[in-house]
Amino acid sequence: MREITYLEAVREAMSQEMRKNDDVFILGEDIGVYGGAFGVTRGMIEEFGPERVRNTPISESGIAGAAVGSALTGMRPILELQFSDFITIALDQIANQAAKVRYMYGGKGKVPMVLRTPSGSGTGAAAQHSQSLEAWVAHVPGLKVVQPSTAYDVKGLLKAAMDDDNPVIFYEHKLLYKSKSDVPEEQYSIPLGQADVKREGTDTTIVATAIMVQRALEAADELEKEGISVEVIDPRTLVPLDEETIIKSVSKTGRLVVVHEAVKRGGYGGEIASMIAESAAFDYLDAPIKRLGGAESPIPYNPELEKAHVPQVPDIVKAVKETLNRK
Amino acid sequence: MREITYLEAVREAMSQEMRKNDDVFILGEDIGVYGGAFGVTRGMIEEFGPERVRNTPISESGIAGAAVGSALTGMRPILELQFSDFITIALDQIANQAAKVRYMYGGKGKVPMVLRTPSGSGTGAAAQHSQSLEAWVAHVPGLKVVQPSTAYDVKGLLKAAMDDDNPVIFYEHKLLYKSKSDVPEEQYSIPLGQADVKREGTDTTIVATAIMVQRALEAADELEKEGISVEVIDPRTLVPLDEETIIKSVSKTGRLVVVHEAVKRGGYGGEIASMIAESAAFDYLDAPIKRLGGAESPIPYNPELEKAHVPQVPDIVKAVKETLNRK
Amino acid sequence: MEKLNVPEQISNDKLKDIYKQMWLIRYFDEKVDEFFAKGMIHGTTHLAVGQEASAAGACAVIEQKDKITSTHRGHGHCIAKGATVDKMMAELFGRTTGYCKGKGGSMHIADVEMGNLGANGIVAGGIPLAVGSALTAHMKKLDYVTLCFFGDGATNEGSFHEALNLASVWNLPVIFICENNQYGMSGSVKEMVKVEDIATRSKSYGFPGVVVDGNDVVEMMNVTNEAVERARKGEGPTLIEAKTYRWKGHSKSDAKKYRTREEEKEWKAKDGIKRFKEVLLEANILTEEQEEVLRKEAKKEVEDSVEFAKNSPMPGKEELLTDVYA
Amino acid sequence: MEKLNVPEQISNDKLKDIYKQMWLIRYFDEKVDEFFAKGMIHGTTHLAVGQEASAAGACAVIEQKDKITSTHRGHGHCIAKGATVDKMMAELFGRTTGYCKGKGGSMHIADVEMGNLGANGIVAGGIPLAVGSALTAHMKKLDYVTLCFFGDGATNEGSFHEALNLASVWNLPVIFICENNQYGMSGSVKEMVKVEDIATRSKSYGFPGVVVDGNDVVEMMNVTNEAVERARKGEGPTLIEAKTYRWKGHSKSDAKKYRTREEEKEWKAKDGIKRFKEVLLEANILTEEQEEVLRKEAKKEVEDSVEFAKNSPMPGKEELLTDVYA
Ligand SMILES: Cc1ncc(C[n+]2csc(CCOP(=O)(O)OP(=O)(O)O)c2C)c(N)n1
Ligand SMILES: Cc1ncc(C[n+]2csc(CCOP(=O)(O)OP(=O)(O)O)c2C)c(N)n1
Ligand SMILES: [Mg+2]
Ligand SMILES: [Mg+2]
Repeated sequence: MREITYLEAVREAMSQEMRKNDDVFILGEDIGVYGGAFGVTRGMIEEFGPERVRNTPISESGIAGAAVGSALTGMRPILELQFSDFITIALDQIANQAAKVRYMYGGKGKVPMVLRTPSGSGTGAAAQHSQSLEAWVAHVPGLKVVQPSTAYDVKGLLKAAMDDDNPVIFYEHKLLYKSKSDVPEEQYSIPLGQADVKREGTDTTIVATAIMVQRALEAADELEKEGISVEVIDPRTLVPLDEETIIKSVSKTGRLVVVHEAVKRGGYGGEIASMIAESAAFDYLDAPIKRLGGAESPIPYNPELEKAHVPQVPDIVKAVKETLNRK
Repeated sequence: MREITYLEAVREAMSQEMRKNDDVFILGEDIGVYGGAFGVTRGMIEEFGPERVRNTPISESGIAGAAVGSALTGMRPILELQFSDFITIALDQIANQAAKVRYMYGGKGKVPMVLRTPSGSGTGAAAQHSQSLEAWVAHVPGLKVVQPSTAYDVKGLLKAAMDDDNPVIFYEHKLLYKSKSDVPEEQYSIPLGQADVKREGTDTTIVATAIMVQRALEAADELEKEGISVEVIDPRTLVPLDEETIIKSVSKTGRLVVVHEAVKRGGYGGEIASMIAESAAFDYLDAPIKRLGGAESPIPYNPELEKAHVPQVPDIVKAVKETLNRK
Repeated sequence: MEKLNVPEQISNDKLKDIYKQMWLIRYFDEKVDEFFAKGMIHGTTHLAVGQEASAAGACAVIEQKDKITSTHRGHGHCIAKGATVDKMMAELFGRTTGYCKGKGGSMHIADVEMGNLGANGIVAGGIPLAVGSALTAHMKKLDYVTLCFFGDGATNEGSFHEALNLASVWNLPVIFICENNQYGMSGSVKEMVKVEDIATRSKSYGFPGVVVDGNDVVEMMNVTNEAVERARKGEGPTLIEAKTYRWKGHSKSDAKKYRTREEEKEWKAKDGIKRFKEVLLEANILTEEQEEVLRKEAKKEVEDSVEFAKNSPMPGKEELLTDVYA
Repeated sequence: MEKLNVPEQISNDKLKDIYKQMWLIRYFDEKVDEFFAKGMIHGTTHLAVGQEASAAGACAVIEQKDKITSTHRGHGHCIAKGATVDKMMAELFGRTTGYCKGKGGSMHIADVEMGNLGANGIVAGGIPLAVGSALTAHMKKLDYVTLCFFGDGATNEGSFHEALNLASVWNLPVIFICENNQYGMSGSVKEMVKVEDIATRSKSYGFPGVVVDGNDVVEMMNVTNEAVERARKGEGPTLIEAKTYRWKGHSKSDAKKYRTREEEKEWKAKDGIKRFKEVLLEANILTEEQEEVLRKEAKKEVEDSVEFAKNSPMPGKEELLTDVYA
C-alpha cells in the first residue's frame, strides 16, 4: 500500500469528501494560497476555489460562530483553527454554542462541524503556541474529541468526524505532520469511540495519546529488550472514550501507565486513570497507576527546557519499570 | 461570634482590604449601583466610588485584559466575572496572558489579580449560566484556583487570594451566597493549599468541593445513623492542592468518594482520584474509588432535570455505601 | 381606509395582525412577569415590554423562509417570527410540549425549522451565528435573509465586531438590528459607548448604519424592508439601530437604581403600541371596536397558553441524557 | 544645520540616534533572518525589516517612564524602547542572559521595569493589556502614557474592539498604533477590512484616528507626539494607522504567493531608512561620513550581540519549574 504523511492524509480526507459533498467547506486563517500555517490545505484553494476554501480575517470567535451558524443551517463546515492555543478565543462559540445548541433546543437542530487544529510542543514556538488543551473540550458534553496518532488513523478518523452530525474537535499534532504510514487511497472511516491496540503485551498497559503513542511504542521496544512486555493502547478519541478496551487490557496486565503531552494536573489522563480506578479492573491492579504528562509550568522556549516539559521515551520506560517495581 | 452570609463575607473581605490598600480595586459588569448580578458588591460603589468600583461595558475579554495589564503595572485588581460560564470569552487573557506572563518573561513581572466568579447550577438559569468549569483553569500552570464552601472560608481565602502575587481564580457558589456561618469581624487569611477536614471519620473519605461539601456533610449525618463513619475533606483550593491531607485520610479509611458538581468526565475529580491511585495511599485502598459529578449533558432548564444533573445527598450516601459494599 | 406609508407587501390586514401581535408580545411578557414574581416559574427572564415595535416591525417584512437570531430578551422576536405562545409558555413551565421540551427555558427558545435560530444566553453570542446562517444562504444560493437581533450592550462585545467584519468581508445577506434600549443590565449606553449612535459603528465595516425610532413600528418596517431588499439583491449587510426602552427591570429582581422614574415616564409616553393604534385609527384601518377585539384575542391566546402549559407533562428523568448528540 | 520639523524635544543628536536605531533594527532582524534560515535558532520569528520607521518614530517621542505593548513582530519596538540587542539576541539563542532567561523567545521579549510590557504571541492579545497599563496610570495618577502596537490583521479581533471601547469609555492615556503592513500572515488588508483606512475604526469609539505614512519617521514622530500630548493632557486615546510594508515573508517559511514581486519593489522604494538618511543629509544634520559611522556602529552592535549570546550559558533543567508563580 501507498505511504503518505499524516499531513497529506488530512488533506486527502478533506479533499475526497469535498469532491463528493458540496455542503462541506473549510474556513480558517491563511488556508488559501498560503496553504495554512502548517501547509495542510496547500493546493486546495486551487482545486476548490475561494468559496469553499474560505480565507478568513483573524477573528477566531467570529469564524467559529460562523461555522456553528452555517452548520445549524445546513452546511458541514471544517474550521481550521491555526493553533489549538487559540481556542481560548473561540471557546464561547464552541463550548457554549456548538456543544449545547442541540440540547438547549430540545433536540431540534444539529451542528455538524469539525474544528481541526494543530496542537503540541516541540517546535520552539513557546508558551502560547505549544499547548495541548484537549482536556478542556473533553469536559464539555456535546462535543466529541479526536486525537489521531498516525497517518492511517488521521484519514479514517477525519472521515468519521466529517460524517458525524455533532461538533467534533479534531487535534492534529504538529510533530506528526511529517510522519508516514500506509494509507489506502479510497475513503474509509474509523468509528469514533474505538481505541486501537497499537501493540500487544502482557506486563503493563500504556494508554498514550497523539505523539505519545510513538514514544510509548519506542519505550515498549526498549523494554522488550529487558524482557518486559508492554501493551500500548491509543484511545484515538477521548470522547467518546473506548473504556472497554482499556479496562480489558488493564484487567489482563494489572498495571497502567497513562501518558499524554498535556499538563499532567487536570489533564485527561486523570479521567482515564480514575475510570480504571473506578472500574472492575481495579481488582486486578497490582501496582499504583502512573500518569505522565506535561510539567507544571508554561511551555518554555529554550529547546532543552521545552523537551524537559514533556514526557520523553526514557520517562515512559522508567514509569513502566516502576509499575513493575524494577529499576 | 457573629454570623454572616457567604455573600456578606465576600463583600467584607473586599471592603476591608480596599480600605487598607489603595491598589486594590474591583472591575466588572453591573457592579456599581446595581450591586452585581448577585448583589455581592452592593453598597461598595457608595463607599469606594466609581473609580475603585469600576462598572464596565459588556466586554469580558477586554476587562480581563485590562485587569491583567493593570496588575502587571502595579495595581491589584479584583475582576468580577458575572457568571463563570463567561470565562469562555475571557479565557485568552486568563490562560494565555495572566497565567503565563511571569514565566514567559523569565520571572520579571507579576500579575496579582483575583478573578471572582459565581458558578454552579440550581437557579434555573440553564445551560449557559450554570456550569462549573474550574477544571479548565486548574489545568493551566500559573493560575491558582479557589473554591470556598463556607462563609468563614470564603472570607479567609479571599484575603489570601488578594494578598497573593499571582492570578487567582476564585469560584463562588451561587447557592451558597445565602449560607451562613460564624465569621470573625477582623481580617484573617486562610493559606491557599490547605485542605480542611470538615468532619472526621473512619470508614470512608469523601473529598467534596463547593456546595458538595454541604451535601457530603448531610450524607455523613445520614450515614452515621447507620453506623457508618465518614470523613469529609474540603480541599478549598484546587491549585495548589493539599495532597497530603487527602492521602493521609484515605490511608486511614481505605476508601474514597470524590464528589463535585462539575461534569464528571474531565472534571477535577479525576485529578484527585488519580492522585490517590498514584500515591502511597493506593496500597491502603480497600475498594475502587468512586467519583460523582455532573451528568454527561448540558445543564437543563427544567428544575427536576436540573437537579438530576448534579449529585444530590442520596447519590453521595449510595456511593459511600458502595465503597463499603453495602446497599 | 388609507394605505399607510409601509412596504408594499404589507396589506392592511397584515397591519392588523401586526397590531395584535404587539399586544400578544406585551401580554405574554406581562404574564411571564407575573408568574416570575409569584415564583411560579423558575430561572430568570428578560422582558421586552415596551420594545414590541422593533421585533414586530422588523419581522413583519420578512418571510417564513427567512431566519432570525435572538437574545436573552427574546420572547418578542420569537412571537414576531411566528412562534405559538402555547409552546413558549410551556417551555417556561419546563414542559415537554415547550419549544425545547423544557430543556432550554426562556433564554433558549428556538424553532430552527421555522427559521428562529434561537435566543441566546450569551450577550452577542448569536451575532456570529447569524453570520453563519447568512453564509449558508450565500453558499447554497438560497434566497433567504437573516435578521440578527441584539442589544446596545452587546455591541461592546468582541463577537459583535468580528461578526460584522465577517459579514462585510463576505458581503452576506444579514441585517443587524441593535435594539438600543438605553441600558445593558444597568450600564447606560451613554456611559458604555462614547458615540451618539451605535449605528455609526457600521462605518468600521463599510456598510450602511441607520438609526430608527424603535417604538415606531411603521418606521421599523420601512427601514428593515430597505435593508432586506439590499441584502436580497446581494448588496450586503446593514446595521439598524432601533432606539427604544425596556419598561421593566433587566430581569427578575432589579431596583432600577441606575435610572430615574422620570426617564421611565418619558419613554412610556412613547409607547409603540399606543402610537400604532392611533395611526391605524386615524387611517381608518382599524375601528375602536376592532381594536378591542384584537386586544382581547391576544389576551385570550396568552391565557390559553397558560392552560396549555399547565396541562402539559413534565419531562421524565430519562430526558436528562437525550438530545446531547445527534 | 537646519532644524527639522519635528517635536521640539527632539534634538539633532536625537535624530542621529534615531537614524542609527533604525539600522540597528534592520541589522538585528536581518541577522535573525540569517540564523533562522541556517537553523541556528529554533522556533519561529517575525521580522520588521522595512517597518523600522514606525517603531523608531513612535518611541522617539516618549520617555523611559512611558510604556509600550508589542506584538509577535516586536524586535523593532523592543529596540526602539531601549532594549539592548545583547539581551535580545541571547533570548533568541535561549540563553539565561536573555530578556526572559531563554524561556520566552522571540514572541515574548519583555522588559517590564523599562516599560516594555512585552511582545505577544496572541494577535491583538496585547491591546487590552495596554488599556490595563493606562488604567494604572490613570488610577495612580502617574504621568506615563502607553503606546500599544499591533498590526492591521489584529484590528479584526474582538479584543481590539473591546479594548478601544474601554479606553474611550475611561478616557485613558493610551495611543493605539496600528502598523498596517498590508497583510496579516497572508490575508491582504484589502480583503479583510472593507474600509479604506483602519484609522476610521476609531470613529466607533469617539476618539481621533489618524493615518500616517509609516515609512516616514519624521511624520511618525509628529503624529505620535501629538497623540502623546493629548493623552498626557487627559484628552484620551488616539488611533494611529501607520501605513507600511514588511519586506520579508510573514515568518520563517513563506513563499509570499499572496502578493506580487512588483508590489514588493514599489514598497521597497519607499524605504524609511533611506528616506530619513536623505532628509538628514539634506538638512546637514548628518554627513555621508557620519552616516557610515552610525551604520557601522549599529552593525557592530548586532555582531557583538551574537558573540554575547553565543557565549552565554544555557539554562539548567531546574529552570523548567521556576518563575511559574511569584
Ligand atoms: C457574555 C455575557 N456577558 C454578560 C451577560 C449577563 N447579561 C445578560 S443580559 C446583559 C445585558 C445586555 O444588555 P443589552 O445587550 O443592551 O441587551 P438588553 O438586556 O438591554 O436587551 C448582561 C450583562 C451575559 N449573559 N453574557
Ligand atoms: C489569536 C491569534 N490568531 C492567529 C495567530 C497566528 N498569526 C500570527 S501573526 C498573524 C498575522 C498577524 O497580522 P497583523 O496583525 O497584520 O500583524 P503582522 O504580522 O502583519 O505584523 C497570524 C494570523 C496568532 N498568533 N494569534
Ligand atoms: Mg440594552
Ligand atoms: Mg499586518
